[in-house]
Amino acid sequence: MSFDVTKVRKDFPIFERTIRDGKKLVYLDSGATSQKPLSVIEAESNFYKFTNAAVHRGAHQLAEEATDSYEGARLKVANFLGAKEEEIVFTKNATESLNLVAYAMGNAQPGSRFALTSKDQIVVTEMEHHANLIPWQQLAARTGAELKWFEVTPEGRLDLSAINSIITENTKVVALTHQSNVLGTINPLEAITARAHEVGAVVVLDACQSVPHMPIDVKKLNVDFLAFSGHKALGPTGVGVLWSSVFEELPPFLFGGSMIETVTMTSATWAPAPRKFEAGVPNMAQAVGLGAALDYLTEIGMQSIFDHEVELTGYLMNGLLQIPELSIVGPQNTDARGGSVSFTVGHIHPHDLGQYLDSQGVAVRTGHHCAWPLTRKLGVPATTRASLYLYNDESDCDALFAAITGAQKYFA
Amino acid sequence: MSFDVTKVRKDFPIFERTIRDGKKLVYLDSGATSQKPLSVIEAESNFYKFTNAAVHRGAHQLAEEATDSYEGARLKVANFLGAKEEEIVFTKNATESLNLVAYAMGNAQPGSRFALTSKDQIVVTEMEHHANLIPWQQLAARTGAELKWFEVTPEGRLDLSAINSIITENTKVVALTHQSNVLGTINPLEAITARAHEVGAVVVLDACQSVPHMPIDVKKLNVDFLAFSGHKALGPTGVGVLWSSVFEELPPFLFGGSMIETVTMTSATWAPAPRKFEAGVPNMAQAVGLGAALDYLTEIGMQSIFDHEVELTGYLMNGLLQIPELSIVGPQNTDARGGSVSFTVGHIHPHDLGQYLDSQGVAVRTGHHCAWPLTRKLGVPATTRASLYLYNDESDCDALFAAITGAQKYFA
Amino acid sequence: MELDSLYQEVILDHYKHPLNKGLSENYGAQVHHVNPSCGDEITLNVTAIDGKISAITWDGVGCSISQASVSIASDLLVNKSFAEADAILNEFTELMQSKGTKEGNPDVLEDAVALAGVSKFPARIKCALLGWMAFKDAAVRINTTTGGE
Amino acid sequence: MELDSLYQEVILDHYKHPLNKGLSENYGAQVHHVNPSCGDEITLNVTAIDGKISAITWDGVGCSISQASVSIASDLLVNKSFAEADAILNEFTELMQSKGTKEGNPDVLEDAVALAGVSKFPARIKCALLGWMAFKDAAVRINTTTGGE
Ligand SMILES: Cc1ncc(COP(=O)(O)O)c(C=O)c1O
Ligand SMILES: Cc1ncc(COP(=O)(O)O)c(C=O)c1O
Repeated sequence: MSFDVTKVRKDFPIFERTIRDGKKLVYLDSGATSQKPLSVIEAESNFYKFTNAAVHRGAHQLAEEATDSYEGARLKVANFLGAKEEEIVFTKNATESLNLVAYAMGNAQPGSRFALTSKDQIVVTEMEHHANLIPWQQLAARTGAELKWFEVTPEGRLDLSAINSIITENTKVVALTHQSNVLGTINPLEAITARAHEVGAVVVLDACQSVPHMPIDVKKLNVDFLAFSGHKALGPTGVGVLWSSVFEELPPFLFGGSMIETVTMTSATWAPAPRKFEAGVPNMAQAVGLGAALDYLTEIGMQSIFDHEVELTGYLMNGLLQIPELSIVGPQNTDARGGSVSFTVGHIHPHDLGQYLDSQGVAVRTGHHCAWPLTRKLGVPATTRASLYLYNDESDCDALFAAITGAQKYFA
Repeated sequence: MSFDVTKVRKDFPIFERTIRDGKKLVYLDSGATSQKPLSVIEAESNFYKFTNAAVHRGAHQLAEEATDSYEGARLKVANFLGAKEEEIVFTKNATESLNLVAYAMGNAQPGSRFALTSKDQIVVTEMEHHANLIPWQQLAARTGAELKWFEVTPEGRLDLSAINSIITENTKVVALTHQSNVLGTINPLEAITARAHEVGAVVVLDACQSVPHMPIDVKKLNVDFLAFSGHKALGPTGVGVLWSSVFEELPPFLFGGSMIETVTMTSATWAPAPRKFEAGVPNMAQAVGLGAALDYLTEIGMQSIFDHEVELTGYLMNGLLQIPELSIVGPQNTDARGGSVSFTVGHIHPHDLGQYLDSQGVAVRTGHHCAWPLTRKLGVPATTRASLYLYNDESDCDALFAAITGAQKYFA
Repeated sequence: MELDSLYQEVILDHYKHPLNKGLSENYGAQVHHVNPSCGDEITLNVTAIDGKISAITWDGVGCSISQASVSIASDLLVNKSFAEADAILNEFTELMQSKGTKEGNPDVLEDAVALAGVSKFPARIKCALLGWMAFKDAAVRINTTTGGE
Repeated sequence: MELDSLYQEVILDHYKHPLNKGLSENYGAQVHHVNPSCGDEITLNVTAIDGKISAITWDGVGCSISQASVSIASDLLVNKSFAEADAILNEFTELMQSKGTKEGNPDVLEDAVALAGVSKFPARIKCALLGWMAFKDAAVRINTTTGGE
């Protein structure tokens, strides 16, 4: 571990507060949303205090400065991902990013590589978050295309054994998560992207749980779209990202100001990407805040963050497995898995467990984690999830262990 | 005028800065986006500093507090509009709100009151912002429905003389702006909403330029949908509102977490509104900031703000009309018009005029103001627009007058 | 500890030894409700004779609060008229929305007053209401079909 | 005043007395370009003989920067080969993106160096480039059809 977690925590104002009668905040819910360092909070405030104006729209100094800040944030995102500026579109969250792709494909003209008919197929996986499942269900329903999926093995890995019959010549799009928000599993992409591209399908990667936690170079991933949310990556709420190398060919999604080239009463033509996909006055302050978040992460180093989390995940799983009746759902070691660890504890319902943990200052998430089909497949009604980030350390894990043991006594 | 503009300006940090070599900031571009009082900036920062967590998703104290803040903001918006909480949906901006309605109608099952076929008609007006025009063009193109519109008279008013042949038994939706962002015209709604409802059409009101500037009671407006943007109403960027009294009947738009009731691999059912329309982790901090903005506006009083703006608009128009070669586009008096005043100055191109004004610290907007069909109809390639808000006073208008006169000399 | 106001003895008892769990073979109406935020599910059978509720049985998975609450409801509402049940349900709903300011009337709510503490934990109110809302739904169905006879 | 670096005398001259304004009847390629953010429009005719640009005429509405810039371009690029024109265009584009750090080479750019100040006003760069991008587009069309002959 090459950075000092205690020092890192000092950058996050929220850790100065306490929970339920003065208990230390043990925040193990970064998989849902991350906390924010002061530099991010201030980047957003300073935008409003010093340079607030509508970007791209005014010929005055404030508008110039606002445009510089906003486009500067785009450049930061591009650099963070190893991408070009025009490949970065700001959305409101990853959910919008993924819906954008599905709706825009629905808007494609017949014959376009994106257009779907009842002969085509869409491929997802059983471990998708609802945000990367339902948009495709709906696109399938609207176009008559068939929805197919990769199953999840009992170990919490994708079963790729039938890859050639799941991804076929009729597959137009393969949408999958980079890292499961329930299991922590990091999916092997090579086989899937190779097969998808072999049959001419585009690959949409839900990188919500990977971009904030590991070094990413989009050029190496071999995918066509990548989505993530700012708020899970130390950034503000209200901003997401969609990266793509094929934006030029994709029709727009939201229609309105700033995304047009010309407009008459009956028709319109579109500006080039990324503008084509950013209708209306954008989430300027939030994009700027996200830029500051990526600066913060880069300063610490994504590889260090990943290493820290892998080490801490090992510690977490080890400690958890020593608790009687506790079983971890998903990969049982740290190979190709990130810092989201879901588990069940005997007959204690996750909701009750979460409530007890909360009374001890430990914040986790319980339920189906917006991946209901996966929870069902795993044969559990719900799980409890602890998810780690750069500001967590062993003392957080120890607090969790103690609290679980306490819950077992309480509900005995 | 029942409030003190000088005092109001002190609440807005941006007015402490200067423009181009120390000139006072004369901000006359609130029609594009408004400046933010400190209370709004702090509401957003404080959310991150003290209660940041994913709403509706965790059983821990932070998640409870975050949910309280976010739902508290929804209540504030509801109260501000005279609406119920479940009638308020948070979006990213008004553009998304309007696209939401158009796409959700496109998702309606055949036979639903929202479903469109090639026999149906959509009615807009010639003075719509692109955000309330292109989504309807696209819906028309997708469904085969016909797009019709009310024309604009040379005085900048809607020509309602042919109302019964424009809104017919085949009209499914009438979408129009409450107040034009170019002309300042406040449209008379009664005749249109009465006729629309007589034929069973829904009315979608673009209230971007009215909600921030006048008292609004949705119950009295007799419309079915109302959209506005937070950033034009002293609120943060990245948050918009869609109000509707018919949300229960409308299918969802964006699909993902938190908007569902149940999900399997192949199908999903929806939560009740407003959740049905808020997929993913929402723009929590921005909604909270918008709540603070509406508190600020309410504290001053929307009627006082409206009165102030009408009075100042009179002063502005009066002064402008004394400048040789200047002509105002749109209503020439303050009857049923708000504080957006667009004009041309002889042969000086608006872009050049705006640049000169900027050199004097005066921020205006130039161009087609995202209402290109209207600009074309008015027979001008572009206009210059000064738009007022509660923090403007006569000295801002005087600075504008002086700068225009300066520009005339400069480009003579 | 504030947690104890949530997990009263009575609640944990009902959770461990639920009443009327196991679905009856016959019923006037059967409903299935879920709590979308946590995935809890419940199936509830209601039978009525001459406008009086004669039996409530249920099955499902869920947390202690949702299970105890439906157990309590299934015991409390039986042998009541639909109007009486409705009044009890309203009083219970009010208690749940009281944010810890009400204690609940034990004459009306009996064991359900033990759920008063739930009102201080907003995320749990839906758990406590799950079974009651299922009952409400079933009652509507019985009274709008002939299923009640 | 910084504004003077934007509105140089040469620019205002071209604006008031534009060169080659008024479309020729015949042309090798005609293109129509718009600046979506302000609505400025330009139509540009390019004619070439034996790989050399023989005439550029144009018409349009726009601000002083866009009008002056196309006037300058129409004068500067005529009688050049497409390769020469391309080199000039690249040099001009670089100047526009220089954020005020370059002055421009008057031997290559002639009157166009007067537009150097535009590079300090990001919102105006598109205005200055409008005519040049239209020319670029027209050149591509001429060279991919037989329109150039
Ligand atoms: C009348 C009108 N409608 C719609 C919009 C779009 O709002 P936004 O860009 O915030 O989505 C605007 C502002 O740009 C407007 O003035
Ligand atoms: C894997 C995954 N995909 C998608 C999402 C949706 O992200 P958001 O809610 O920010 O749109 C999440 C987080 O909730 C996630 O963990």
